[in-house]
Amino acid sequence: MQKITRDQLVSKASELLSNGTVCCVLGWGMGEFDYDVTPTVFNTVEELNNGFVFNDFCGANFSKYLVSKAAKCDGKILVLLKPCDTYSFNQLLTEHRFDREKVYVVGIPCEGMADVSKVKAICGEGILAISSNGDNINVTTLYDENPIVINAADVLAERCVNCKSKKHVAYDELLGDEGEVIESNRFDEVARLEAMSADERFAFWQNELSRCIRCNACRDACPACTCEKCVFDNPNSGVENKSPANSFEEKLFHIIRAYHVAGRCTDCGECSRVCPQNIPLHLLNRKFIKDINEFYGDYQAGEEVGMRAPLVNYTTEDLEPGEVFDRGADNA
Amino acid sequence: MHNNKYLRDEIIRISGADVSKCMRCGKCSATCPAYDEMEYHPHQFVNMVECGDIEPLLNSESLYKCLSCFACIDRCPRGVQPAKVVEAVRLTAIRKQGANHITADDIPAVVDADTPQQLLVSAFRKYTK
Amino acid sequence: MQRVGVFVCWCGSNIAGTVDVEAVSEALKSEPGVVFSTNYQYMCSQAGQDMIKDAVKEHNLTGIVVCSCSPRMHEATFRKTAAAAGLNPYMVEIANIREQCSWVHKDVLTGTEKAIILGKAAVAKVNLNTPLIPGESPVTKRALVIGGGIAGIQTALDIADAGFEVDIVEKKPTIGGKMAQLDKTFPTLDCAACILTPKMVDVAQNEKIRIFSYSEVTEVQGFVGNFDVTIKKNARYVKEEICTGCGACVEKCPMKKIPNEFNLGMDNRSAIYIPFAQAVPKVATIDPNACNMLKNGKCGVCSKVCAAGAIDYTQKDEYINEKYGAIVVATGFNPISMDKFDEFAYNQSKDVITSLEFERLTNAAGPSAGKLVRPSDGKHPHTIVFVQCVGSRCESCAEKGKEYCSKICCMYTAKHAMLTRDKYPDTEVYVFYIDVRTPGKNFDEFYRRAVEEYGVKYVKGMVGKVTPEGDKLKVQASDLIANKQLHIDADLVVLAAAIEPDKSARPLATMLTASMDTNDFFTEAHPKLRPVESPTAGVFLSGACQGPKDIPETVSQAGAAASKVIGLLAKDKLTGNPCVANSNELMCNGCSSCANVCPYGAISYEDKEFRMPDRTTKVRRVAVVNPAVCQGCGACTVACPSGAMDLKGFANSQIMAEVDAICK
Amino acid sequence: MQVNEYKPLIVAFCCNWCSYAGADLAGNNRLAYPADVKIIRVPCSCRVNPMFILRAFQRGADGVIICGCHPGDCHYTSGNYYTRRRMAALFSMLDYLGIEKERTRVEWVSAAEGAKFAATMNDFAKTVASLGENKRLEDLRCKK
Amino acid sequence: MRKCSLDKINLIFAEIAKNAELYLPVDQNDGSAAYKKWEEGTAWSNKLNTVKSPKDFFFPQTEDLMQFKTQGKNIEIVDTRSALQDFVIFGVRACDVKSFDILDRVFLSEPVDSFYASRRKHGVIISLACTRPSETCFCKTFDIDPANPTGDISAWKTESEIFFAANTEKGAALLDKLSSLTEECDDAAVLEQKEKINAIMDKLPLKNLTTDAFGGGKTNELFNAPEWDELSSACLGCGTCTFVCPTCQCYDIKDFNTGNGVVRFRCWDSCMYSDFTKMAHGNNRLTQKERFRQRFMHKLVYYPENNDGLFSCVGCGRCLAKCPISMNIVKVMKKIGGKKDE
Repeated sequence: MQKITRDQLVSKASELLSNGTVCCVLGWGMGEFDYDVTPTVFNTVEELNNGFVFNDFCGANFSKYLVSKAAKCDGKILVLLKPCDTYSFNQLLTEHRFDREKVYVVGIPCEGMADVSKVKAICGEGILAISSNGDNINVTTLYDENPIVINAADVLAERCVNCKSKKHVAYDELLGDEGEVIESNRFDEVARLEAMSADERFAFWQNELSRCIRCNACRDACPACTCEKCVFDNPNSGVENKSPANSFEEKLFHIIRAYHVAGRCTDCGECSRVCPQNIPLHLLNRKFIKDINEFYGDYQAGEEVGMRAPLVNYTTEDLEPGEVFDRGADNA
Repeated sequence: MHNNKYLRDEIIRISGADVSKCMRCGKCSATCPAYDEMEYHPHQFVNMVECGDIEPLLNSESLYKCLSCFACIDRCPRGVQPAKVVEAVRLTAIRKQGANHITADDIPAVVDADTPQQLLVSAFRKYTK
Repeated sequence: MQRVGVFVCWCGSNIAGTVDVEAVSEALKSEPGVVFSTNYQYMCSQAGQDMIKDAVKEHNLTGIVVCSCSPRMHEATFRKTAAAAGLNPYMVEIANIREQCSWVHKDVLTGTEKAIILGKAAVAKVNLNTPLIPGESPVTKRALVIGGGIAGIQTALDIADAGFEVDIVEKKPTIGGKMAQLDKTFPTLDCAACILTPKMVDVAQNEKIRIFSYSEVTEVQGFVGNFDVTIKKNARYVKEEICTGCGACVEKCPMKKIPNEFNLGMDNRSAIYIPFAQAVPKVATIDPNACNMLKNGKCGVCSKVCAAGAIDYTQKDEYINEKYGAIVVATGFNPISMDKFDEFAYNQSKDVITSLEFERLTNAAGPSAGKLVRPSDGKHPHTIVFVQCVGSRCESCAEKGKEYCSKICCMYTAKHAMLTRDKYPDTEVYVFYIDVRTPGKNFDEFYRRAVEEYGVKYVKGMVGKVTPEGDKLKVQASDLIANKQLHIDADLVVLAAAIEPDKSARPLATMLTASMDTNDFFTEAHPKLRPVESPTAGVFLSGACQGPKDIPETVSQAGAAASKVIGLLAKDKLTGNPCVANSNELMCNGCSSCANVCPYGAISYEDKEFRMPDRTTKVRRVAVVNPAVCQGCGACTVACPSGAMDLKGFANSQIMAEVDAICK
Repeated sequence: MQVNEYKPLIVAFCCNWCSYAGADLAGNNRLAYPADVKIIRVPCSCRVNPMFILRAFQRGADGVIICGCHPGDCHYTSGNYYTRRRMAALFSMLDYLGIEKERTRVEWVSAAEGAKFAATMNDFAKTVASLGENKRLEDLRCKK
Repeated sequence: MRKCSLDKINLIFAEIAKNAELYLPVDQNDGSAAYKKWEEGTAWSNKLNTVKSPKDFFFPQTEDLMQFKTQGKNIEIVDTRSALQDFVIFGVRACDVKSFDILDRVFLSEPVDSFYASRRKHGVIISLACTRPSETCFCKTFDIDPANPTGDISAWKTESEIFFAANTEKGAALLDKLSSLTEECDDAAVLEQKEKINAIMDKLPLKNLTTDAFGGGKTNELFNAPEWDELSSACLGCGTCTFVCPTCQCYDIKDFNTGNGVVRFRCWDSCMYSDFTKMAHGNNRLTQKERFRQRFMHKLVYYPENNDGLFSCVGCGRCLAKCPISMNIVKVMKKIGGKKDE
C-alpha cells in the first residue's frame, strides 16, 4: 500500500548517518508481529538494517518525540515525517518546543495507514503475518488455512480515510512526490452530531466518555499536549484528578483537554489512534476546528511556523458567544 | 415615506445594493454621462428607492437612458452601486406583464445601417423580460 | 492557616435594614480560619477602623474580611486600615453586601442568607491570600519624542520646561514637519512660519533638548521608566557641529535638478541642500542618491567651497543607544497618494494639485514665491475648483482611500478659497462638498465668511470627472441642490486629499508593542479617559499619529502628553500594581500563548537552564512577566494551558475557592 | 400557573471595571434581581478560565454568566475580545456535548448599565429556573 | 461434570441472575468486548477477551474509603461502605482467573484489605476455556493452561454445548442451583477440546517465551541492564498498560473536597505516571526509564521474590494489543532475558 519502501528509507537514513548529516535516526522499530511497530532511535547503519521497519502500521506521529529527543543528540536527529506529522512539527516549532537546527526532516509520502483493530475485526484472533500486496493486505492467521485477503481501503485508519493533506508543510528533504492538501469530509461526523438533538448528543457522549479509563494515552501521545506539567497532574491546579471518578470528571478532562489544544490541534488523530477504549476523541478536537473555521475563518494549525492561533487572537468584528447557536441552527 | 415597502425591499434585494450607505455626495450623478438625458439622476434613484418612492421611477424614461456604463459604481466612495439600483428598478418595470420596453416590431424603425448589431442585441436583452 | 477577622458593617440601615448583620457575623465565625467576627454600625468610620486595628492586634489576625459596601467604594480605605495595623494591605477582602445584596433584595431572610454566602466566599478567598508587595522600578529622567513636527516640538518644549531632558528624533533633515510647509493657519490666518519658527528656535536653543535630525529609531527595549532605545543617525555627509548653514555649498553644487521634497516636487534643489531657510538644525545635508561625489567620486565642489570644512564624504550611519523613562510618539501624517484617483486626472495634468501643494504655491517661500499661478504654464488661474473629501469617507475603495473623515480638509479648503478670493478677486472659486464640517471655535463663522464675504461658491455635490482639454480642465460635477450636472472649465483643480498616518508608524508600533487600529493610527489606552496614553505603559501619543487633528488640537494634545510624561518622570520610582501575572518557570513550556494575548507586551522569554530528573540539564524557554508593565488583566492566565501563568490577587486557587464557597 | 419553588444557583463573573460597577449601580438604583445570583469579581472577563465555569457546575451551580465591558471598551483594550472567542468556543463545545446551552451566557454590561445588569440577571435566572436543576454537569459527590 | 445446550444458555443466565448480579463479556459498538451486567436480552460475546480485565470487580478503578463531613469547623467521619450484593462473573479466561490469585496475595495478606476481601467473598467466578487463543497470548509462559481454567466453576464451550465443573464450595453451590437446567455428563468432549487447545498452543508465536532469566534474586543482575534505556526510550508515560493489566494493583489514595466535606477514595495508580509514589520528600523514580523498569522488575523479579516465585504477569496479551507505541512485556523479556544467550 505504501509507495515508498522500507529499503528506500533505510538507504536514505544510512546515507545521512554515514555522511554525518545526522547522528541518529528516529524511525520505526520492528516488533513481535507485523503490526506492533515501536518508535525507535537508531544510532548506526547496522541498527537500521536489523531493526528498521516500514509498513502500513507506521502510524505514530514522531513530532512530539523531538521535544525530548532533539536536545539530547549531539548533532542533528533525522526524523521521518508523513504529511500529517509535518503539521504537528510546525506547530511545535511555533511554540518553540525544540530547536529546528537540531532536526533534519525527511518528508515521506503516505498512502494512509492501517488500523490494526479494523484488521483484527475482520480476521479475528491469531494473526501470524500481514503483508501488503498492491491495494490488498494479506493476513495469515492461525485459524485459516489460506491468507485472508482484505482491501487495504477497508482497514484504513479513520484519520487516513479523512486525510486532510498529502502535502508536507515542513521538510529538509522530500522522498517521493509532493502531494496536495485534500478536501476531506472530516467534519461530516461532527456535523452529524451537531444535527442531533441535545439529548441525543448527551447520550452519545455519555456512552463514549463513560468508557474512559483515564490512562492519559490521548494526552501523552498528543503532539499539542507538551506542557511541562499537565493541569490534571498538578495538585495545585484545582482540577487534578487521576481517575474518572464519575461522569463529571470524564467530561471535565476531555473538555478541558480539547479546549487547551483548541487552535493548536492539527487534527493528526493520535488521540483516537491510541485510545484503548476506542473513544472517538478526535470528534472533540474537530468540533473546535470546525467551529474556529466557521467563526473566524479557515485555520489549519501548523500550516506555517509562527501562525497565531485563533484563540489567542481576535478581531473587533467577531461573533458573540450567543450567536454561536443561531449559526448552529442554520447549519443543522 | 416608505409608501411602497414591498417594491422597495424587492428592488434592494434584486440589486444587492445597500442604499443606506449613501452619504449624499452626488458623485454618481457628477460622473454620469447620461445625466442630461435623465429625468431622475443616479443619486435620486438611490435616494428615492431608499425612501420607497418607487412609482415615479418605474414610470420614468430614465430607466432606459441609463447606459449601464457603471461609472457611478466605480466612483461611488461608499460602494452603493447606483447603476445596480437603476437596473433593479428597470427589471421591476419590465417584469410586469406587457411592460417590455422594446419589442421586435420596434426594431426596424430605429435601425439604420450604422447601428451595430451588438447594440440591438444588448438593448433587446436589457429592455425586455 | 490564616487567622481571619470578619467585620460586618451595618451601614446604618443600608445593610442592616435587609440583612441580619448579627446572624452574618455569627455564621461566619464558624468558617475555617475565622478567629474573630463582629459587626458595627459604620465600619468605614474612624471608630470602625479602630475596631479593625484593635482586633488585628488583639487576635493576631493575618487576614481581614469586611462585609460592607462595594470594594469600589472602600477597598482602598480598609487596605489603609490594614496597613496601619501592620498587616499587608492585600490581606483584605471585601464582601459586597450592600450594592449587591441589601440594596437589591427586599426580604431579610434572603438578604441574610446571601450575605452569609458572600461572606463565606470572601473568607475562602482571604484564606488563600498572600501578602503582595508592589514592585518598584527606577525612572530614567529623560524623554524621547519621536517626530519633530509641531506635536513633537510642543511636547518636547513642555517637558523641557518642567526641567527634564528630552531628545527629539526626526527622520527629515530638519524639524518642523507639515506645519513648516503651510502658508496660513485657520481660522485666524496667522502665518504658519511666523508662529512655528520661533518654537523651532526655542527647541534648538533649549539646553534640555537634543535634536537627532535625519535619524530614526531602530530598536526599543525595556519598559516604562526604563526604555532602551537605539537611534540610527543617518549619514548626512556634513559635520553637523561645524556646518554654519551659510549655504555656499548649496549655491555651488552642480547637481541642481533634484526634485525638492519640501515643495512637493514643484521645483528643484541641489544635491547638497538645506530644506528651507528656517530649518533647524540649519545644516546642509547631502542627498547620497544625487551627489556625484558620493556616487562615483567625481566632484567635491561643496567640500572645496565650505569655509568651515564641514563636508565629510566618508561619514557613516551612526547608532546611538540611549535610555529613556518615557516615549512620546508624534509621527504625524501624510496626504494619501492621488495616483489611484484617475477621475481627477491628477497624474495627467500639472494643474490638478493637492491642497498641500496649493499651500506651497501660495506660500511666499514656495516655488512661485507666493504668486498663485498654474504649475503648468505659470499663468494666473481664473477659475479654481476645490474638491473636498478626496479619498476620505471612502468605504468602498479601501485600496485607494480611507474610511474615516480626515477632519481638517473642510477648514483648510475654506481657508484656501477665502485667501484666493481675497488676493485675486477676479478668480471664480468653487468648492464641491459632501458636508461642511466645522465644529471648532470660530470655525463655522470662518466658513460662512468665505461664502458670504468672499463670494466662494460652495456647491453641494461631488466632482465626477476632470478632463484636461487644451489648457483647460473640464470639470464635470453635480449640484445636488439645483439637481443639475455642472460643467466647469477650470484653470486649476485642488484636491483635498485624505490624510493617513506616516508609514513609519507601523514598524514603530511593533517596536513599542503599542497597538494600532486598522488604519494604522495608534490606539489610546482609553478613548475617553486616557486619550494621550498608549495602552503600553510609558508610551504616549501626540498629534495626528493618534487620529486626524488640526493644529490647535495637536498642540493641546502635545501639551497633555507632555504633562503625562512629566508626571511620570517626576517620580523617582514607579510603584506597580502588585496584582500582576507571574509565571511559574518550572511549569512554563515557553509556547508564547501568553505573550500573544498580552496587550502590554509585558511578557518576554528567557532561556533558562533546568536540572532534569535524570540529573542532566536542559535549557528551556520560559516566560517572564515584567511586573512594571503588566496591568493585571489576566488574559495570559487563561491562554496558558499548563496553568504556569497565574495572577496575584486573583489566583486560580482563589477564584475557585470563591466558586466553591458560593456553590456549596 | 405553576409555581416553581426551585431556586437555581447562578454564578456571575463580573469584570471589575464595567460589569461589577454596573452591578453596583443596579444596587444604587435599588433594581431588584434574584438573590440566587452571586457575583465573583474578576479584573477582566478574560480572567475567567473555562475551568472556573466547569468548576461552578461541578459544585452545584445551575447557570454561569460572564459579564464584561462592551467590545471596544475593555479597560485593558482587548481582554473582552479574547473572552468573546474563548466563550464562543467553549459554549459551542458544551452544546456539542449535549449540555443545555441556556445555562451559560456572556453579556456585556457597562458601568452605566445598572438597569441592563438587573434585567439581564432577571432574565438569566428565569431561563435557568425553567431548565431546572443542572444534571448534565453535576458531580454527585458535591451534592449535600 | 455437567453440561447444557447452548440454546439454553440464556436460561442459565436468568437463573444465575435471580440471586446475584451476573456480569459477562458483551460486544461493544467499537468492536471490542467489555463486562456488562446481564439483563434479559443481553448477548454473550464471542470475543477472546475484554479490553479491561475483570480485576475491576474486586479492585475497582475508584473506590470511596470514607468521607469527612465538615460543618464550619466540625468534622465528622462517615463510613461510606454499603452492603455488597453477591455477584457472578461469567466467562473469565484462565489468565484472568489466575490474576485473582496474584491480587489475593497482595490484598488478602496481612493486613487484609477489607474492601477487597469483602468483594472477593461476594463474588463467584465462572471461568471459560480458550478455544481460539490469539497471537498475543503467552499464558503458557506462566504455566497457565487455557484449556484448564480454574475459578469457582470451570466451563468449556463447544459448538453446541457448554460444560461446567465446580472447583470450590461456592462453585458447587451455584452449580447445584443450575441443576434443573444442566445434566450430568462425562468429560469426553472436554478432553477432546483440551487436546485441540493444546495443539493450538504449540503453534502460537510466543510459545517459546521463557521466564528463565527472571524471578526472585535477579535484582542485582537486571536492575542496571543497559537495555532499559532503549526499551523505555519511546514510552509515552501513559497508563494504558497498567490499566488494562489484570495484575497491576498499585493505587493512590486521594482526597476530594466536595465543598461540604472530603471524600477519601482510592484509585488505580500507574507506575508509568510521573507522580507515582510521590511523597513529601519528592519522587523515588525521577525518570521514565526508572518508572518503566519498575513495572517490569515488579512483575518479573520483585513480586516472585516475595511470592514464592510466582510471576505477576498472566500472559493475557492486553498490553501487547493496547500500548500506543507497542512496547510491552514480551519485548522486555526477550531483550533483557535474551541477553544471556549472547
